[in-house]
Amino acid sequence: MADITAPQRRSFSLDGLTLRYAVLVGLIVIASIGFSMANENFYSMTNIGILLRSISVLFLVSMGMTFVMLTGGIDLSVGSNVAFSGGVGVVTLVSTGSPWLGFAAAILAGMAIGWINGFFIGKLQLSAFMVTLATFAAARGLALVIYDADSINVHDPVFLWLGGTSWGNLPVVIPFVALMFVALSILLYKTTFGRDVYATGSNFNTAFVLGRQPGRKLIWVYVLTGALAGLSAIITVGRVSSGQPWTGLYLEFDAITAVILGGTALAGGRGKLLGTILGVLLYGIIINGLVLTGTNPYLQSVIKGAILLGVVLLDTYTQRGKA
Amino acid sequence: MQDFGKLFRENNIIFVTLALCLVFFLISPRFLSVDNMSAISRQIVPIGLIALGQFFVVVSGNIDLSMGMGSVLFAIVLGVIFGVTGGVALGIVAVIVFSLAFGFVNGLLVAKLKLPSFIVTLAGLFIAQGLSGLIIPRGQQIFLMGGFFRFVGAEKYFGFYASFLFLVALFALAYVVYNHTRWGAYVIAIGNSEENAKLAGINVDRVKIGIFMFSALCSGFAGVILSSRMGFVQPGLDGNGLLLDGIAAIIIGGTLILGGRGTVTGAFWGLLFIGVTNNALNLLNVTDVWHQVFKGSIILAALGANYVLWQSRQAEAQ
Amino acid sequence: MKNRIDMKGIDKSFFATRALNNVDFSCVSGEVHALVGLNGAGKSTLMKVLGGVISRDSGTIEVNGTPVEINSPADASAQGISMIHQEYSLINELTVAGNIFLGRELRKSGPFLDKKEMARQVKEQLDRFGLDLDPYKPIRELNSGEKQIVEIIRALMSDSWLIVMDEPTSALSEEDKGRLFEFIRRMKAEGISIIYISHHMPEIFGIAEQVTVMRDGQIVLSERTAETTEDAVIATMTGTELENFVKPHKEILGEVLVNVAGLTKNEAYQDISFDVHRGEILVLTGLRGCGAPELAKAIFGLDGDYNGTITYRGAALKPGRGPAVAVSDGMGLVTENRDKNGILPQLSVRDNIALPFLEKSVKAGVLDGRAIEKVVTKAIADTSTKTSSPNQEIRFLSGGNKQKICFSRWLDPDLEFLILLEPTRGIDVHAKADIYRIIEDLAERGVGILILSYEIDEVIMLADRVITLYQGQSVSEFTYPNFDKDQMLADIAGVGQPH
Amino acid sequence: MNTFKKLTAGLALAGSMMGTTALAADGTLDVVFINDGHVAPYHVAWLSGFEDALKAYDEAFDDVKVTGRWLSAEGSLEKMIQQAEVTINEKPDVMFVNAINVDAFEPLVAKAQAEGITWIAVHSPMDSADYSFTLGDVVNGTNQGMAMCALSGGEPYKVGIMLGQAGNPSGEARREGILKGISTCDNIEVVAEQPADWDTVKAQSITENWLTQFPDLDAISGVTDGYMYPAIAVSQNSGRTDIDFYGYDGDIPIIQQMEGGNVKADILLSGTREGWNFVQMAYRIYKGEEIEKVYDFFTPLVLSKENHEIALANGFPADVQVYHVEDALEVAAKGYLEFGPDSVK
Repeated sequence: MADITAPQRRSFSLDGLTLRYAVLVGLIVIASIGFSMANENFYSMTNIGILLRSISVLFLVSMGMTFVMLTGGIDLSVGSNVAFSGGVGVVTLVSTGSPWLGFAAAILAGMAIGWINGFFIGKLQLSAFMVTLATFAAARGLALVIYDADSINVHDPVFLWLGGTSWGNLPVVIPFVALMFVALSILLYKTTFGRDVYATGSNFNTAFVLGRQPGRKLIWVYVLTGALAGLSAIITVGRVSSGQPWTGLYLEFDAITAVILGGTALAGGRGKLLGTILGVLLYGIIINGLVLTGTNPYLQSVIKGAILLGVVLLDTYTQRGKA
Repeated sequence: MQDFGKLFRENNIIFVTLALCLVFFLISPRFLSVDNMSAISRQIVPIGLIALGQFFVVVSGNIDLSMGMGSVLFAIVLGVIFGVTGGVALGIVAVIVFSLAFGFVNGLLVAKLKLPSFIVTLAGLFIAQGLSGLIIPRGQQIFLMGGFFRFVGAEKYFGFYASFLFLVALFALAYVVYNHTRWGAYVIAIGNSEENAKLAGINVDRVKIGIFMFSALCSGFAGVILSSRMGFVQPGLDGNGLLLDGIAAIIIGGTLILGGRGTVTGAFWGLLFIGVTNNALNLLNVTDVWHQVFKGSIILAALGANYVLWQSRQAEAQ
Repeated sequence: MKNRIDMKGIDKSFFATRALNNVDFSCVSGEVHALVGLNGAGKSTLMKVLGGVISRDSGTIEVNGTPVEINSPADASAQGISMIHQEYSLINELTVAGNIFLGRELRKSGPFLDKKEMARQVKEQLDRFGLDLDPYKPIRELNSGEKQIVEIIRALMSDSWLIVMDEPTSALSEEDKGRLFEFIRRMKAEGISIIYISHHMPEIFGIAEQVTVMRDGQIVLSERTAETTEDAVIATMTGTELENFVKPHKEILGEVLVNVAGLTKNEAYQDISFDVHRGEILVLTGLRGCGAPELAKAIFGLDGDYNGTITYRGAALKPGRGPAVAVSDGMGLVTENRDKNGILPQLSVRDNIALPFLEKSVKAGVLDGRAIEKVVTKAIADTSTKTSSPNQEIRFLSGGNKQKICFSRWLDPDLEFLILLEPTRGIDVHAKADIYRIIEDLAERGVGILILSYEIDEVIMLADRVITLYQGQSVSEFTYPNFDKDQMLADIAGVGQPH
Repeated sequence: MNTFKKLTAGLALAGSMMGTTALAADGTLDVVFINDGHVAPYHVAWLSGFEDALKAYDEAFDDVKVTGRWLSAEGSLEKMIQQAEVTINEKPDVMFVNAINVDAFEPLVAKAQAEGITWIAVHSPMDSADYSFTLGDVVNGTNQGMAMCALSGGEPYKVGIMLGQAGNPSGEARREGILKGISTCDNIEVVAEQPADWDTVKAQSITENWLTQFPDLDAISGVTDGYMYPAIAVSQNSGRTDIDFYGYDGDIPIIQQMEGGNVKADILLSGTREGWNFVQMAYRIYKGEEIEKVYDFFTPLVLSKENHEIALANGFPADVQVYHVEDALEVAAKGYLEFGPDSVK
């Protein structure tokens, strides 16, 4: 696929990555100023709360996608997996009455899909794009089967707590996402596993020869992404007080876009969670602002595409300058 | 026996598809009825066009995610031109020009600026989706009435739909281009090693741009056929399903997603495989909700099978 | 008609190093001219000048007596000069004929390829040289020897009359070698001229008319093969020694760390047995294709497909147990191909060094940055690696510094056995001296070291013991200080082996 | 949970009182319409009717500045909730919300009312909402089903029904009605029911499959006219001119195919009309007019005159209000005027 055969882009050095973050912060500031001029409500605490809550799931999924893309892979199945694991969680909740069993079931279900991806990609060395394209269809199908294509209303306050509760203007999911960010940062930067994720993406062969078992690490990366999809499912169910078979549709495209915006290389080995956070934030602000200004949904698509292309073009432009 | 083994490995998709047909036939004899075959042949046309464009892109080591939504966009270009001027020919010309231009931009960004095709065409996907709604004022539907659209949508020759014959002709053309012209050899060469292709004096950038233009053109044809068949166009149709089916078809047909290898006949059989699967799931009264599960599992199984065959070929080579 | 090429007074310097010093070299059509010399003697620089890959500082190149300008590979091929590299520039998925005509295809009227005609022409060429190869076969189904033939035919069909072959037999089976030599003889008969870079004395004296030996950028011998001997050629090859490194004298007293007994893998190595003691540096040497890298892979657990036993620290090793087990057992490997499986290009120097022993720097489940920093700083200092900071991405470093980092990974005190494949391939003299020192230090510490080296000076400088290999067989063994360099060269080069 | 409900209920009460007073005071009327989608032909007509009406009302009345906008959730419940939240924070005067899932919006209704926003639940009634705007989907569906009974001619009659997205309240209600209507006779067999997710492409492939699967299919019924376009086109293209169509929405191009064509019955909603009715309703609320808590949009059955006679002869209830094609087209094209500024002057 493109991420492997594409000619080695002479991509940014560490400075380049910092530059990318500066660009993102700049764009975030510009977008915020623009939207706040168009609408004085943009900067209200309430709106910021809404904004953050609406992208909380994208935060989680994109952080998982960052791990995957750092290994040079891709996971098209996350959106479907959110629907599937949510279905398993809700059905477990409904049939056992225990929210905790429901949580566990959702996360395990997410991990199961992740494991299938990981097995085919890490163990059999098949293309991540194709494998996750297959699970993209299969997980969505399983979600429809579990729900029998219908939604299931959820009333359990414990199950809904994470996605549905707010402390004042602050949805509880935000500190939770922040916590996950810290936890995943520790995992990525402070553990051997995290180093191995980079090593796997940077040079699979070397990582193998050095005894880092990159194939096995790949399986765990996809399992991790699956677990995050399961968590996202719990948040989504809490947010909409029901389990929905069509939830998370094309979420993976949003996540991939955000991760690319955040400067993670498609070929793997380079990128940071901070970049992904900025990418999601920029993306979320733009979507939020476009809703506030009542922008035509078609124009929103064009803007999304233009930003993606623009940021990547900006990269090549700045590198040309340096080279 | 060994010859048969080799024959099987190299054409496994043909055997798998035929076996699948047999199974479906045993479950439901109506499967092999003329009507049903004709329905399958009809349904695969838009997927097949996307798959054909995608085939060259993937063999060259790239991917074009923009062409599912692209076909919706091009259908709407046709609709708008037809709606405004009433001219069918003008509409078709507009689709051809517009799709070639779209592909040219994709190709230019990939070839000249060395951007990964994945990112370029992901952005292209969003832009196509957006444009499809913006160029029709207020998103109204436009009706496509008249002989041409009826012809594209319904005309049959020798019991085959004209659109299917067109697809077959295009596949035949692609077969010839891929196997019997310089261009085809260059696509393979680029997919194997851009470096070596350059060493051999091939103008790699030009070939790449051409590949993306061809992909967009195929997608333009898909748009025309899709809209003629429905009798109207409107924005907001979901072209991504078409794209994913198209990619699945060529991969199942033995095209290497990493590029460099693939056959047109394999892609065609992969397309039949997808078409037969889609059709049979309906015909066998598989509940709608199970469709995706089956489809995903079948793709996964096909990937696994290819892996096993690849392993055995490695073993044989040793 | 007879063609000849004359390179006269060629000079080439890289910074302070004089790579070519007033070299005169000629080649006449219908002959094989063998070019011999140790690594770094200037052979490949000379050929790159001829091929237009690098420019010369002074001197002239004449074709049939007329001076010509060769400033690019295109110029060279316009003069009929082609190079066959060890890494082929073929397209795997295209056919033999498709590759030979790539970029200059024949067409029927219209855009259609004339595959039949292309195949016919290829077939004609193949027949002319008595080769049997299906022009319609895809390259991926060919073995190395056949691929080489395709490369050569491609060169011949683009009107080349001078073909440079760089160690063409290193990856070939016996059968393919026979085919290649037959092919070369036929080419000679057709008036083709071949510059043949090799160290295999039987090959050279089997097919070459002229042999030229280079040393330190100069030509030290150029004779008709009929008028010289294998031993005479070997004697002239020996060059200057690396002066800023002196091997400390020592005696190996350590116990046996690794024992290899009767190791055999078809087509790669046969019945190899040796011991490596703690603190000993054992060097395997030979020519490319001698089987040593495959042997190293088997010991490191990358390849389990062999017969015989490998014992490590007194216990038999499970074949193909994988590098993870090897590393946790205290084994290390520095591979011969830095870029393919030696470095992690986008990662920092720190990550590249710390990776294999990361688990040791974990405190309470979390990496201890300070512990890593300590290891890395020490490793950088011990290897005198030049990097602006440990945060520097490794791909921006020079080859020598990259290689030092590949070493500095293994400085961990728990390392017991280190395998080094071509430890100084493609790096400069200063870095070499540093690397030799690192190797000695490790041995001093009691690490058993197994080295594969193709550079005879390096072998002699580093080894406590040397085993020479020729085509997968061990030929002779030398123990420090009883090294007979000429004998070693002769054993490696297969002197005395049947032509 | 209980305390939570009490609290929100209390807030809602306070909010709605404040709302009515605040609304009339400032001379502006801001209306937001959050819809579940924006791509189906019905949606398009609906949204543009809404836009046009806003403009017309703003121009017609000098004493009030009428503003508004529509948002599309593009079929995603999460998106719809986000849009509702953002909108509530904007504090418009009136919100029309076509909820994808009613239960999920209960907390937001309370929140909106606490902010003084009038919440109008669209298509699926909500007890907590200030008003509900309904279509009588069950009744309409029943009428469609009964029309099918009356026009099927008593012979065995096979029909396939295309449903909305699973779980969608409007779609479910329409399905319920259609099945109820069909059950009044015993010659009709429902051979297939499949959700087409409001998607015309999906409707196209479903039609194709049905035509092969059921060579003796007599009719296709659908819960939206959006399905009828591809269904009619595909049937005609396959030479199956004998298939009857039963639509729902009152799209003009579909009604046009009733006279002597294969479209047998339709439900006259007319998206344009509905969009205009929204703005009229918002304006009447602004003016402090009394309107019923559940506002039922008038949606008659459409039949051609001759078919109506046949139907009546076959026992179709005479008390069901039926528009004939000409009247229906009139209403579909100009019916919105009924809700224009003049209607409230």
